[in-house]
Amino acid sequence: MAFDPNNLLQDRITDIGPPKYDTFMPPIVKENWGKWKYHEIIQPGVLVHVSETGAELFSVRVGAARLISTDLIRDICEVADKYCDGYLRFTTRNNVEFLVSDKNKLQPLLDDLKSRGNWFPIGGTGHSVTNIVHTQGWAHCHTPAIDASGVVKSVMDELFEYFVSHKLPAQVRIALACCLNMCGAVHCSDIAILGVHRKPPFIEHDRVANVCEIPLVIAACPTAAIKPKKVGEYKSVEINNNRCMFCGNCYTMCPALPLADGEGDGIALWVGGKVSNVISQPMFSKLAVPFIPNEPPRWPTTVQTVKKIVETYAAGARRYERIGDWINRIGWERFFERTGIEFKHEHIDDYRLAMTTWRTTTQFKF
Amino acid sequence: MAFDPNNLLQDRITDIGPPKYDTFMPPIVKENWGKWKYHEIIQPGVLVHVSETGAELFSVRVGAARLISTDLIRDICEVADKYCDGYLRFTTRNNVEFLVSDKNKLQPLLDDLKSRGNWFPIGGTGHSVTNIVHTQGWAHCHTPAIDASGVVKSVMDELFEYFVSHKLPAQVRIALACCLNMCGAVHCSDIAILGVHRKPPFIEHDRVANVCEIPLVIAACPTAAIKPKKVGEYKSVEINNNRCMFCGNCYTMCPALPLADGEGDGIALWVGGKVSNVISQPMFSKLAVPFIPNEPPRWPTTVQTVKKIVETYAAGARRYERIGDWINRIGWERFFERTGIEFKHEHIDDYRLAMTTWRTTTQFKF
Amino acid sequence: MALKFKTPMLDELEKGPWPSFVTDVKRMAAKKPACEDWLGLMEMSYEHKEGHWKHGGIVGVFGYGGGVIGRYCDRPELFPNVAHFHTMRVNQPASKFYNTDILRRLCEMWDRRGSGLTNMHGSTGDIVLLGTTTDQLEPVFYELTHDFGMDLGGSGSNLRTPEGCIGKARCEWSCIDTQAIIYDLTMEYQDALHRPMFPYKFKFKASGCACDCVAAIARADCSIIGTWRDNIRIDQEAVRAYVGGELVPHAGAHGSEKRKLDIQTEVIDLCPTRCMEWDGKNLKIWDEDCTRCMHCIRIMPRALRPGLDTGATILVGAKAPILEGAQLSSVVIPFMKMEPPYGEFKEFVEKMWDLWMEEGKNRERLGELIQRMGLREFLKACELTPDPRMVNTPRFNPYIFYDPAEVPGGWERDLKDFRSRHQA
Amino acid sequence: MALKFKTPMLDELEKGPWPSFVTDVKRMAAKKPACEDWLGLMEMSYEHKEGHWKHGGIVGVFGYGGGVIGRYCDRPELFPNVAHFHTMRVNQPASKFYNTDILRRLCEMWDRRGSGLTNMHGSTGDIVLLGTTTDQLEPVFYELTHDFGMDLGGSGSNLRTPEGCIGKARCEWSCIDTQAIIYDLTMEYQDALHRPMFPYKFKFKASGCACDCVAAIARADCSIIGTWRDNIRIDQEAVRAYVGGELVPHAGAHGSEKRKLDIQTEVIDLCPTRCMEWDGKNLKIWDEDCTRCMHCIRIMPRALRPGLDTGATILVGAKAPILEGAQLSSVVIPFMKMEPPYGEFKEFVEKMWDLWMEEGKNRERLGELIQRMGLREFLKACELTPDPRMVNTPRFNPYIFYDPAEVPGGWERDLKDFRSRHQA
Ligand code: SRM
Ligand code: SRM
Ligand code: SRM
Ligand code: SRM
Ligand code: SF4
Ligand code: SF4
Ligand code: SF4
Ligand code: SF4
Ligand code: SF4
Ligand code: SF4
Ligand code: SF4
Ligand code: SF4
Repeated sequence: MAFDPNNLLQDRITDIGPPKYDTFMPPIVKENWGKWKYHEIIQPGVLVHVSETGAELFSVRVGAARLISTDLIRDICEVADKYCDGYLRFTTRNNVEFLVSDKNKLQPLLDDLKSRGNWFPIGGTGHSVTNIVHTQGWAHCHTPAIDASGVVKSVMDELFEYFVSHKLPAQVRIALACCLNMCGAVHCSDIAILGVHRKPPFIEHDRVANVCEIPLVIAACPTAAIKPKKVGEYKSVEINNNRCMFCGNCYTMCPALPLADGEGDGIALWVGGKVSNVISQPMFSKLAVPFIPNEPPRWPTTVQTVKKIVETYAAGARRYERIGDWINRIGWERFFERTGIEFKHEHIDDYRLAMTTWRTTTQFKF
Repeated sequence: MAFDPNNLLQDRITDIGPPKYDTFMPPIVKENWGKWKYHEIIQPGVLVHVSETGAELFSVRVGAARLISTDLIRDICEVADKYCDGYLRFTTRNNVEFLVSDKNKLQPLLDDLKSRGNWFPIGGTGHSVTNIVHTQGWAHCHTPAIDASGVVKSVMDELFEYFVSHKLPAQVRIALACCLNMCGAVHCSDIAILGVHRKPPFIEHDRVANVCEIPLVIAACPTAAIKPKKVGEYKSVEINNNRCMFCGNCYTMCPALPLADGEGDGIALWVGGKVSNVISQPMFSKLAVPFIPNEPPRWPTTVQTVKKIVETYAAGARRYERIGDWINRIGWERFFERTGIEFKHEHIDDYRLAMTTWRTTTQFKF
Repeated sequence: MALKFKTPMLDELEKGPWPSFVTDVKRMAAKKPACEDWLGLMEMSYEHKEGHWKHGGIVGVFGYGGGVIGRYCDRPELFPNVAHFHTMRVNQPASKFYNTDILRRLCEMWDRRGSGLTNMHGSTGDIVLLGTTTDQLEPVFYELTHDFGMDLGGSGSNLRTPEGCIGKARCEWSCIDTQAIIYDLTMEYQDALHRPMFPYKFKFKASGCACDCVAAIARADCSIIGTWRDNIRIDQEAVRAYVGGELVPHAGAHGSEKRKLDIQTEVIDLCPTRCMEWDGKNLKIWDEDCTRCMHCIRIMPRALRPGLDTGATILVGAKAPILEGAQLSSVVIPFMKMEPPYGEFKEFVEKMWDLWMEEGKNRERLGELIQRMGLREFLKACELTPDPRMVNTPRFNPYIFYDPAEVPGGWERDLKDFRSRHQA
Repeated sequence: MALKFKTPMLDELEKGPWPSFVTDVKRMAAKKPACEDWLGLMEMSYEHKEGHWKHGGIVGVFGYGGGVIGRYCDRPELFPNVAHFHTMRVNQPASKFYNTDILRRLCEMWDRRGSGLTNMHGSTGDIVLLGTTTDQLEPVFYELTHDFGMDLGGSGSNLRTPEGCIGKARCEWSCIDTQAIIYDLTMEYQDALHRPMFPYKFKFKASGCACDCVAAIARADCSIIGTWRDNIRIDQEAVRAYVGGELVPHAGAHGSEKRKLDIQTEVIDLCPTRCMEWDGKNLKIWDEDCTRCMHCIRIMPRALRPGLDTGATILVGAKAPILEGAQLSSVVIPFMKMEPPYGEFKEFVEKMWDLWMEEGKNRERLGELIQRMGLREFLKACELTPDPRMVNTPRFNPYIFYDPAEVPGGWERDLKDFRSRHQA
């Protein structure tokens, strides 16, 4: 039966979950499931996986903006139909992978992709800068301090040569989150671009009690900066600005406490995090640059600083060293020296675990 | 003028401080001050320091109980007069060092010391177990959970061969503190013996207000377990036993809250701390055994467990590895396996920095 | 094809080698008024350096407590076509395999009922359909369930859409079947995914090995990471082939030229536990010391393979910074076999949720609850035995909450008796 | 020579190769009734497994707020000779050099006026005279100051008795003159040492090099640790002599047999920064990467020596666990020249104390104050510039307290203006 807006329960289907995982898998994947023996990256962006059965699956990885239109998806489909029997996938970092089971179609696919301007850059494998995991920014969210897509585009344009090559000492994972909620999970990235506010929320006293649950707002503040307060007629709150660190959690709970501010907001850069357990253990990203103003449309200072970090790393690290491993070897004093980034008060932690970050040894480099 | 108890101010001298440091230094030290070129440990307990001037100073280190009588000090003086022109010093770990500037007197000194029974064991240098830094225990303090001197004597008797030799992979520093105040600064020792209480304080409601400042008592509790309470006529406090971790800080502030208890009290053992910045950085000691009952007079379980740790370490560590370095290399899972110590809930931190101690990686050994 | 708004700033983002979302959306704007207004709104955000979306409104489909993010523009008078611009999160097929048929049909539907804009994919893993109006929510849901066999993903204080790495589907290292696990959990816990029952959000992610290609350890309340507990499989001949320069080291990840692998400096010396030895002919691994970090395997994928006694390490508690600071997940089950129907794992999950639902405060993530109550309480509630593999180090602070049950007489004491021994 | 009390348990502690405090005190007990009673009291403690001293009483000498620990027995009826048993802390000469004359005279005095028992020395460094009665406190103080040129050490919320390692007096590695520094500070701050003016105790300790033989980094609120900022001095010939087996490695600390030093595995590979190279003939140190850990120097003391541009690293905040957990000291001044009269250092100390006296709560150690206020506030108050050498790692949590002075318009905002751009 067709959808009837006046009878939602009619013929309603719920809780069916997603299609089973193998619904859209190409036959070669189903046949060689669990039998893959080894792989090789033939060239940046092109992988071959070889099965115990002898089967070979070629995957061609192309960068994508992630914020993509249905037209672009249709373009992708057109390519996949031509060379991949209609099969493709998306990676955990929002790249597209064309899955080629017929070796003869590999080169034509690559040629086709290259012929399409900047829509389908091939790369992102091995020791590269792959796609930037990112979030909504001004495109859709209500709490961002920065845009997401525009910053990502600007940075990737500048780092493009590192996307299409394997020139770096190890993989470099960049992530962006437009506010401290960190939907991009930037807290464990080689380089993290984070939107930050720097002005405490204002309080719209005449709205607070109407649109918010005051006790939840108070509980939301990590530093207990918020107290209930009566302002004239209104039940409202007051904020101790000295205790505010601009996390925006109160705004999440209460629309009457906006923090966004064109002058106040901008970017903090973080470095040296990682997720994998390979050689070294997962690590958090650490503060590199406390603040760079929002510079739309192309955020030149952010872009150049990220580039400087990547290139200083590329010049100084040993093969297999992730950015965090490199810094751990050379020391933070050298990181700041070599990148020319100034070390400031903001770099010194002053939250709950701060004391675990202080230097409790005489071991350091002059 | 002589002391007059009725006129304290007569002829009073104050704030003169200690004798100047060089007052009791032997001439060889004054002459070669800052000119020492190198040293060598000739045999366990015997050092020679050689100066740029060619001068040689021999130091013979002997163990001491630290709790020593004036008679014993006089014995020490007798020896020093005979062989050292009357000069000696104490080390930062409470050993005695006889300072010999005439090489010919070295062997006679050693022979003399050896002839005196167990009074003057020679050792404590290099890769040894040197004297145990310790505190008062039942000898003098009001908050101990254990005795100090008796435990130290028992442990050193058992580890004696490691005091008089250089058999260990590196130096092993053992410290003892009789309560969580840790006057022995055991928190950074290769092995730490710590007196612990396990019963919450009782509250002598009829005394609290008389002998204590209630607000200070409440502020003293790290876990905020203490609240003011009126008990009958008395202003007093109540303690939430579930929040008490037996630190004794409230007792420090208030004699009406005693915690000492023959059955409750005992020893926790900690391992892997260090102070020096050599190779690895200073480290805190970590919990090895949460609790061993008080077993006076010779604390056999404590003694045997310490010995087991030392000998497992001696068997497994590489040269220059302090206990903490050894454990960091082999992993805590192996430490518990090899020493046979059981891993229990108590080992898992649950205080303020607890989350920094959890295993946030898949890297571990089965 | 002149658009309604000038976008001089956005136009700058059409330059450069990386794909341009601006060019893409402009192309759509010709046929989709929502896209046209969205571009205008974005341009205004670029001018103001401030976003122009209102604080989220609560919208959704009937009977579900999540899956839709309500969104309204704060200048509807200027941009009426994005006045409502709600997101629908559609649960992706595990590991995001598609065929062109399903994608084309989804596009057709979204052109018809939504903005034509998407995120492929959201950070959690969903297909994110970006921007539609309230009246379209039910029809989209109806089409998804009826015509696509698809369903909404999670949002709010729900189970969130689980996701895994590509796993055995295309990876030779996977020690667990990530797709099957993710699908099974998603299906088993549909109710939790669609109806808020938790104190806050809850995420599962599964990676087939310690490389953790879905970043499970950093962003899942429960991280399932494949591993093995027997020995690394070694093909000694292939090792020699790497050393001899016949095979490309690291599968070409740092260049596909053939070169002799310097096995000592590139493998042995980088092994975090130094548990390997190379005598010029044979590679020896002291597996009892191996922490399965994957380094040697990734450098010589044709010579080394994970063991055969495979399963998963279960870790819990990862989350972003809000409220109590970011956390990585911590090991709570060092090893567990992961075979359908995953009964042992689900028993664990349910004990964990029971604890969290009972003790968790509003908006307290599992990791924060564990921080607050202590790992000890968590282990007790989940009936897990403490193990040194759960900690990087035992405690160094001496504030131990001894269990009164283990103390003779518990917390009881006799003051009179005490004072008979000790005068006050 | 039968003693008043049977001590069967203590007697067990007369056995064994380590010096026995029981044997020692028994010997004294024959002539000192306090020692006799003390043994009886100890035996009773061993029986009860509980100490028998009352909570400390406040006693002292006139005009001083410290230096004496009041102590009363909780069974004076049984042990009248230790009914009062106060400790006097006597400030040791720096590095604890003595001659027999001063020691003998001290012993004579203490036999006459006290128990005859001592600690040589207390954990902080004092000569601890263990056990006397209230009426003896002033006479002892009088004799100390008049006849011995000695003074009391610290206790209570005072500066505590400073102490250092043996330093240049007998150690070839000392980069600072620990005795002179300790003596100078002790004399300069006599008032702080004797009269409570602080929120809590405060300790200085000075070690001549990174070996830190006085454990300054673990137990001093202000730790002064010698270092250098030029190059390690190398005698290449002596290096070769170690490698050739002519000199005993590690100065004999692990055995005095001559053996060839395996310089690669024992030195180069253990250097924490791997900043050394040995080509079979010469040792090269990349000093710019050296963290001055002392390892290479201690293994080859006849070949390597610290540099000549010496000074100290200043660290602050170490303490035992009470209240907020144990802390090690943290670097706040990476390098400072330490030459008399130490003006720059004392300026720093006084700024630090001003802050602490102003902001510190009752019983809050400096380290805890810094924990509470943040290192940033401490640096500001002491007019120190932030430096990466002060941290092991920059912050990883994003909760940054941005300074309004650096934000255009500070914290001010115009709500009306905002709402003109954004509808609510
Ligand atoms: C396709 C993808 C999985 C998926 O389900 O989509 C994937 C696929 C592979 N990863 Fe990955 N990884 C993928 C995301 C990740 C992530 C997650 C992330 O970045 O958010 C990580 C953790 C990142 C981190 O540590 O911060 C990740 C850390 C690794 C590593 C560890 C590298 C390291 O130095 O730490 C390896 C091993 C290696 O490459 O040497 C690895 C290896 C591989 C291999 C070689 C596995 C195999 O045998 O097939 C695959 C090809 C690698 C390549 O691109 O060079 N994969 N890999 C993901 C591609 C993302 C992309 O489009 O760029
Ligand atoms: C005499 C004394 C200084 C004093 O002012 O009294 C001293 C003297 C020396 N120390 Fe020390 N250290 C002394 C306490 C310490 C302490 C403090 C403590 O234990 O409380 C430490 C830090 C302990 C720690 O890290 O936990 C200490 C860590 C070192 C080290 C670092 C060893 C390491 O592996 O970490 C060295 C270098 C070495 O021995 O290789 C060292 C080296 C030395 C040298 C070789 C220095 C020299 O060139 O003269 C001296 C003889 C060492 C020996 O005994 O083998 N000294 N040394 C202290 C003797 C204590 C005792 O009676 O046993
Ligand atoms: C759409 C998405 C970002 C994206 O562009 O991909 C997203 C968007 C939002 N997230 Fe998120 N989060 C998204 C993945 C994440 C992730 C990553 C992940 O799941 O792997 C994280 C970090 C991991 C974690 O869960 O901790 C994440 C951590 C948060 C937080 C902080 C939670 C915390 O405990 O610290 C918030 C704040 C909150 O819940 O109030 C949050 C809140 C939000 C809200 C709902 C804004 C809010 O304050 O209510 C955002 C709605 C944006 C919009 O208008 O569309 N979002 N959010 C991601 C979901 C898409 C999907 O379903 O696939
Ligand atoms: C005598 C001595 C132990 C010994 O046997 O050597 C000692 C004995 C006492 N200490 Fe201590 N402390 C002694 C060195 C230390 C040290 C070590 C050091 O100074 O290097 C520490 C650790 C370092 C530090 O300062 O943190 C130390 C940390 C404490 C603490 C915990 C302070 C903290 O902030 O955590 C307390 C508790 C208090 O202050 O209330 C304490 C309190 C005490 C009191 C006064 C008991 C009390 O609760 O009031 C003890 C008196 C015992 C008695 O009756 O004789 N004592 N105390 C040491 C002083 C002798 C001397 O002057 O040379
Ligand atoms: S990171 Fe913040 S601003 Fe960006 S999408 Fe997530 S919640 Fe919104
Ligand atoms: S922005 Fe964060 S810190 Fe500031 S008041 Fe709001 S919740 Fe508190
Ligand atoms: S450690 Fe505790 S019991 Fe021992 S001397 Fe210090 S304060 Fe007293
Ligand atoms: S012993 Fe410690 S934790 Fe227990 S009530 Fe007293 S101060 Fe609090
Ligand atoms: S996590 Fe492991 S199994 Fe999964 S895709 Fe990455 S390398 Fe393969
Ligand atoms: S997997 Fe890692 S730990 Fe195990 S042998 Fe290989 S490199 Fe070493
Ligand atoms: S700290 Fe350094 S200078 Fe002082 S005695 Fe020890 S080794 Fe010598
Ligand atoms: S002092 Fe330490 S860091 Fe410096 S060269 Fe020697 S071993 Fe290396």
